[in-house]
Amino acid sequence: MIGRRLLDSKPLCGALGAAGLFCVLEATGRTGLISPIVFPLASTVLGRAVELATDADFLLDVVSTLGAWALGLLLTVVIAVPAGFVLGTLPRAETALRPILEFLRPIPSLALIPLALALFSDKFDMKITLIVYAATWPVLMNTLYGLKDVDPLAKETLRSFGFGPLSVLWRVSLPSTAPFVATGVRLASAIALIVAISVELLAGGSDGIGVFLIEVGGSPDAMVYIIATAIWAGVIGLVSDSLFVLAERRIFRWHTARTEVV
Amino acid sequence: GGSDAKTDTANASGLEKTKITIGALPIPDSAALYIANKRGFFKKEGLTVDIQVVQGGAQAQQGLFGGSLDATQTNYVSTFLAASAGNKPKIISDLYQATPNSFNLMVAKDSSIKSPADLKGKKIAVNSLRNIGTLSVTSVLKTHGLTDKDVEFLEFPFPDMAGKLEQGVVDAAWMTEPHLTAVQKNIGAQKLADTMVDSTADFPIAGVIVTEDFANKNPKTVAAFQRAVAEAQKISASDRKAVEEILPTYTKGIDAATAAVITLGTFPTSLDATRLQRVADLMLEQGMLKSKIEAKSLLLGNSG
Amino acid sequence: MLEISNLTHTYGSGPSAHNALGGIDLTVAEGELVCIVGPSGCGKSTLLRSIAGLLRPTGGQVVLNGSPVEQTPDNLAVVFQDYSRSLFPWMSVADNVSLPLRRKGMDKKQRKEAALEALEQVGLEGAGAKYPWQLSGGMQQRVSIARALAYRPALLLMDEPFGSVDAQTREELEDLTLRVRGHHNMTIVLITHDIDESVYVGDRVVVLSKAPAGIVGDLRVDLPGPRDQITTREHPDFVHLRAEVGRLVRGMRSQPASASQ
Amino acid sequence: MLEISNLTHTYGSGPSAHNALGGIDLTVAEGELVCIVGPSGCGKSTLLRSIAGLLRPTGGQVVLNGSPVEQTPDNLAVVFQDYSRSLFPWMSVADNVSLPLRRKGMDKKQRKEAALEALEQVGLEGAGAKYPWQLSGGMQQRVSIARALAYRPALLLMDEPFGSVDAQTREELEDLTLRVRGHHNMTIVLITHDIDESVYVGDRVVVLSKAPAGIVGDLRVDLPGPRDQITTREHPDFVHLRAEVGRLVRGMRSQPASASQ
Amino acid sequence: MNRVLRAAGRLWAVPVVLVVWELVTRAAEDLSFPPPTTIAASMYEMWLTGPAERLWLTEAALENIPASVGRLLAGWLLAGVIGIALGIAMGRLPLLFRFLDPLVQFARAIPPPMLLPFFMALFAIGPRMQINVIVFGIIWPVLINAGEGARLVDRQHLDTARVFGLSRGQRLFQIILPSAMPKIFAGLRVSLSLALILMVISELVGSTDGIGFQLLDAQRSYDLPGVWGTIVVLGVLGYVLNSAFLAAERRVLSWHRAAKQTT
Ligand SMILES: Nc1ncnc2c1ncn2[C@@H]1O[C@H](COP(=O)(O)OP(=O)(O)OP(=O)(O)O)[C@@H](O)[C@H]1O
Ligand SMILES: Nc1ncnc2c1ncn2[C@@H]1O[C@H](COP(=O)(O)OP(=O)(O)OP(=O)(O)O)[C@@H](O)[C@H]1O
Ligand SMILES: O=[N+]([O-])[O-]
Ligand SMILES: [Mg+2]
Ligand SMILES: [Mg+2]
Repeated sequence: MIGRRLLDSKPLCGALGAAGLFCVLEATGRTGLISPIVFPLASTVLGRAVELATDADFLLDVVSTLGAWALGLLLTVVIAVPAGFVLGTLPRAETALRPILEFLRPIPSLALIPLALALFSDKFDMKITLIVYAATWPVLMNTLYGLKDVDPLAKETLRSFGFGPLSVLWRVSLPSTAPFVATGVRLASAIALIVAISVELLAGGSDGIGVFLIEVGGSPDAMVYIIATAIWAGVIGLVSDSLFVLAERRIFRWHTARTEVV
Repeated sequence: GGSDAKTDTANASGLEKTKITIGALPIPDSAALYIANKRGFFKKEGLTVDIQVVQGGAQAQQGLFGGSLDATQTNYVSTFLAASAGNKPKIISDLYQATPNSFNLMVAKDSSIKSPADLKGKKIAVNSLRNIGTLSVTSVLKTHGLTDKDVEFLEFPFPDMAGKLEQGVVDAAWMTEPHLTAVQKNIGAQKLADTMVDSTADFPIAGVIVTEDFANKNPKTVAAFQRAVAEAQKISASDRKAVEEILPTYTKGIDAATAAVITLGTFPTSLDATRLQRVADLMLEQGMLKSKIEAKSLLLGNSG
Repeated sequence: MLEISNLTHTYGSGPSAHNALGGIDLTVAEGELVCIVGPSGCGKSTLLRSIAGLLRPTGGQVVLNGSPVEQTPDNLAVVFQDYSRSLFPWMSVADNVSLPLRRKGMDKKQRKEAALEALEQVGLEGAGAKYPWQLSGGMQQRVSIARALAYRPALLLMDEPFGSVDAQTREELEDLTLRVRGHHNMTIVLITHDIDESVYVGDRVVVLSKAPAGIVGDLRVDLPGPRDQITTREHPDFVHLRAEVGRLVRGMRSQPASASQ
Repeated sequence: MLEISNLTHTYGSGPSAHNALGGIDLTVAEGELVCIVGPSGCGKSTLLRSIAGLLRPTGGQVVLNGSPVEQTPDNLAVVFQDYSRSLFPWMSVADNVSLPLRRKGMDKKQRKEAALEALEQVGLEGAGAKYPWQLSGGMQQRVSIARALAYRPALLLMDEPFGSVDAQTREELEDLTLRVRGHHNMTIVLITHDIDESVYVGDRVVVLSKAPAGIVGDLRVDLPGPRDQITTREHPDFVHLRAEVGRLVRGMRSQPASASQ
Repeated sequence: MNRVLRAAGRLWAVPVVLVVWELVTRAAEDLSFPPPTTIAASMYEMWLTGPAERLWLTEAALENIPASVGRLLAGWLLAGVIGIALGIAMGRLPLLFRFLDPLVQFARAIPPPMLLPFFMALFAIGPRMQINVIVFGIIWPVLINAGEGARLVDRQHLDTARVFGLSRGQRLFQIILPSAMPKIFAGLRVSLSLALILMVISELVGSTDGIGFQLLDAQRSYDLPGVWGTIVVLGVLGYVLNSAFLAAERRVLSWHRAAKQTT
């Protein structure tokens, strides 16, 4: 009975899952299934991760990366959501721009770094640009698919009261697409973090998690550092996602109340 | 960024630009830059130098030609490649030069490969394709009657190479310090060959470059920078302790104990066209360059 | 006010095409309340959607106040048959009702008052703060009626508006419709399956035939005095008319093309 | 067959909680057809969902064939009030109807035949290949009735199943329901707003009061012979019962707790 | 004929962009930004100067492009299958969700390049490692979208399914999957273009063939038209894949498009 109650707690379940994974990884290292030279022991990595938490340089780097991440994500939403609405509601704009978008979309942001390095004199601007570039796609796609999912009768209702296309967009399409958009933003948030770190790593700079990775990259045990850093990246992702979900629950109660698993 | 702040020309020393952003790799090669910064040699010349960490020479060069860096540390192979692609780099300071056993080809503990001649058909890890690693390994292969077509080069970061050797993913790895020391200690790897011998003996490795445009517009700034680096190079060249001290401050990976035992290259105190020409010539010989490049044309000044 | 001439509509194309409207001619005068009855699936909703400009008919035209309906005309309200999908789940009931009032240039307070008043009229006092999905089917239907009435349109289209409520509420809503119509001189087109209802609320009852829908009957309802649930329904004219409509609806079902007025 | 004892249900909690069912006691015998009438929003759908095991009531219990309903019981079919949302838009009409028949161990051909037969029974021959959103409201409702009837459940729950069809189709569907019930000995609980209908099809009519719903009347309908749309409705007992139910529904609206049988 | 004209009409923006690009880059004379014609020449050189009997494809084209595309498709299909299965399971099983969701949110925030060592440790190098990197990098949009889609099925649909006693399998395949399909497709589409990115990333370390390898090689040789050319190939590849995807989606989601259409 108490066991059941405990299993209702998400943090606890998550912790159990993480502990299980840790044990499996540690065991593969200890039993020699994977040599610790090839991939470090889980305990070594965890120890290093804890050390990093007290490393002032590292913390400054984290703050710097998070700053770029937040700004990039904000800009992404500001750009991608309206763009999605324009493309989703103006078929002409969509057909005209589709070839270019579909061509740009798969170009890896990381492959663009060399070109971006040549284009931007400021590393921060470049980082933000690449984040926005990469994070835009999931938000845009989810917005477009969300728009297709709007109940036509809801739109007709508003139209029948004489509201114009813009009002229909604002009062029906937007709210009913919002849960799709939110999922897109959640996807984009992780991608933004990944791009921020990768750009720092590939383009260098004076601070950021990626620059920290360069600094430790010369070390023979760089892999321990890298994986410990990856753990922090994961933790940041986990925390930010939880916050997103919390916000979604509040904002989209109308949506979940009608649908969610009981 | 580097292109901001066209600072007043009316400052004391008459420098065109007093603030410089320079790219540097967290490896022993750049020790002098950090020493110059720490000991105030730049400041003495009226310069404020912002050292940006970069991951590799190629990216640093893109930053340089793109304008986000005023100057950067880079290896010479990359520099000549960039020049042959039509870029206009100017080498303004020499930083690092190979010594015996500073860049070795390593094999696993119980490897059956006993001589470079055994490498036929094998896989060799280098940190960057088409660069010093492939150049120097190819020259070693040549002396043993093989060519670069006889082996397969794979690109891996230095820290990963130990694992690749252990896993058997590669048969040999071209490594430098501090990884050489670590790989011997951790997995008992064996030295197969020193790659800095014969045509690559005392091979020039790395220096500082700016764009031609920058050099033309800022001659006094460049001269001031050269003086400060030369002063730091002198210290590095003569005082190993100074290098050992500075290393842990900018590379998270090399602690004091490691710094004390690793094999370091030398820190040349002058910029010499004849020495650098060896790099270009070897590249031409191995087909990395399509046509001859005069190293002299890339040099700026002869102070060092 | 409303002139429909030779209106046809075909859904889809090719072999699976369905001809829903087969040339409808109908004129509705200002202030009139016309009831439309007809068998299930004959094309009543299709006709209504054409009038509302939500569907571009494949032939003929709808003229409202002299100008052809291309887009949704101004000053129109619709109570949809599928009422639950026409309420916005992300808004409270009161917000759902007051939303269209923005077009009337009312300020926030006025809108809120008008919404609450309309909700009260349909028997939903106190439900304003709830969300549509917290209401029963009949309550949702009444919200959508309240929304349309609060809007006070010049032309009101209602597609089976009273289908999901109990008998007494239904009578109250019928009377409410008549009252509001009288106060604000609305023109109303109301689709219903209840023949009694069509005669009770209508000034005219239009009977549609099976698909493709055509008009098989157009009866003027001339009942004396203001309508009253008890006396009107007992009136001999009422009984007669209701039988007449019933005969038309049934009659034309058995021998499709032959029945006519 | 079905025993409901002291069933209560409250939606939500805190100040906005809504007490929908206020202690319902009801027993339905096997093969019986019980009609439930009551004002809009009183809790009829809530009661139905509790019987179907779709809602966990906050108090009391529902016992079906001796075992308490925890999950959805076997061999049950429901015609939902919100029929349009209970059809799957990604399936053809025939697939919608035949989908549940897999459980009956029918093979593909049998399922298809059964589906087409049921569709024909509700007057939808030829609509099998269409998609639900290509049908009119009344047609969709009939699809959902066809689905339930084709399934031949032991217990059939219908929530205002005939609300969206014309009068004649409605009568046909009423008779169809009676016929199927007779052939397959189904137990049926049918919610309706039409008092005549409740008396015409029901063996019993249960009248619910306004929220929280309680039973204010439970009338046995003892009409002679097989039901017939003309003769039954003319029978004096029918007229009497219908008035009685009407009085209960209305009566208890004005003085809630006092009315009782 | 008409269709050709219509297609041409739809593509009008492409030549406009190309011409502007050509003019701007010719004027700027920046080595980093070669004009499209130079890029095209370099692409021709790289891929289309082979012998006629091989359709003029060069060895590089025959070696790198099929290898890359094969791994990309394998990774995408695998990620699709696993992502949909796991996502739906997590969407429908609260207990599983509670256990796995934190790990999922954790894992998807880790930059895939940082996990290369991990995959190399597990699979050494080669196609298996590369496919695994692709799967790890692109599974998240499918998984998250499938999970949301499965979690948020219209309750009326599920109630109906439950009432008619549909088996678990039927509920899954007939109700939950179709309901979640629009979201799943949104996820699959994002994943498809991410797959291209991950394909490149997985070919940057320890690889000997592939488009990513060719990109690296061009970078290492300071061959900027080559770098651009490879990027253009990535774009073209992405465009082709996306068009094929949309065609498939149109078939699968036809009900959805029609049901959600207004006049
Ligand atoms: N999800 C919900 N949350 C909160 N309240 C609800 C919810 N569903 C229903 N209710 C409330 O419960 C009451 C009974 O609802 P129910 O749907 O059972 O009524 P009903 O008798 O079926 O009415 P109708 O004849 O209009 O369909 C209503 O007052 C409604 O507001
Ligand atoms: N989107 C559509 N695609 C194809 N056919 C359609 C579509 N909508 C309606 N139809 C067909 O058009 C006919 C008329 O539909 P309509 O909804 O107008 O009927 P109705 O008279 O309102 O019926 P009900 O009383 O059942 O609501 C029906 O036979 C229906 O199958
Ligand atoms: O994002 N949601 O669909 O809740
Ligand atoms: Mg209709
Ligand atoms: Mg109900």
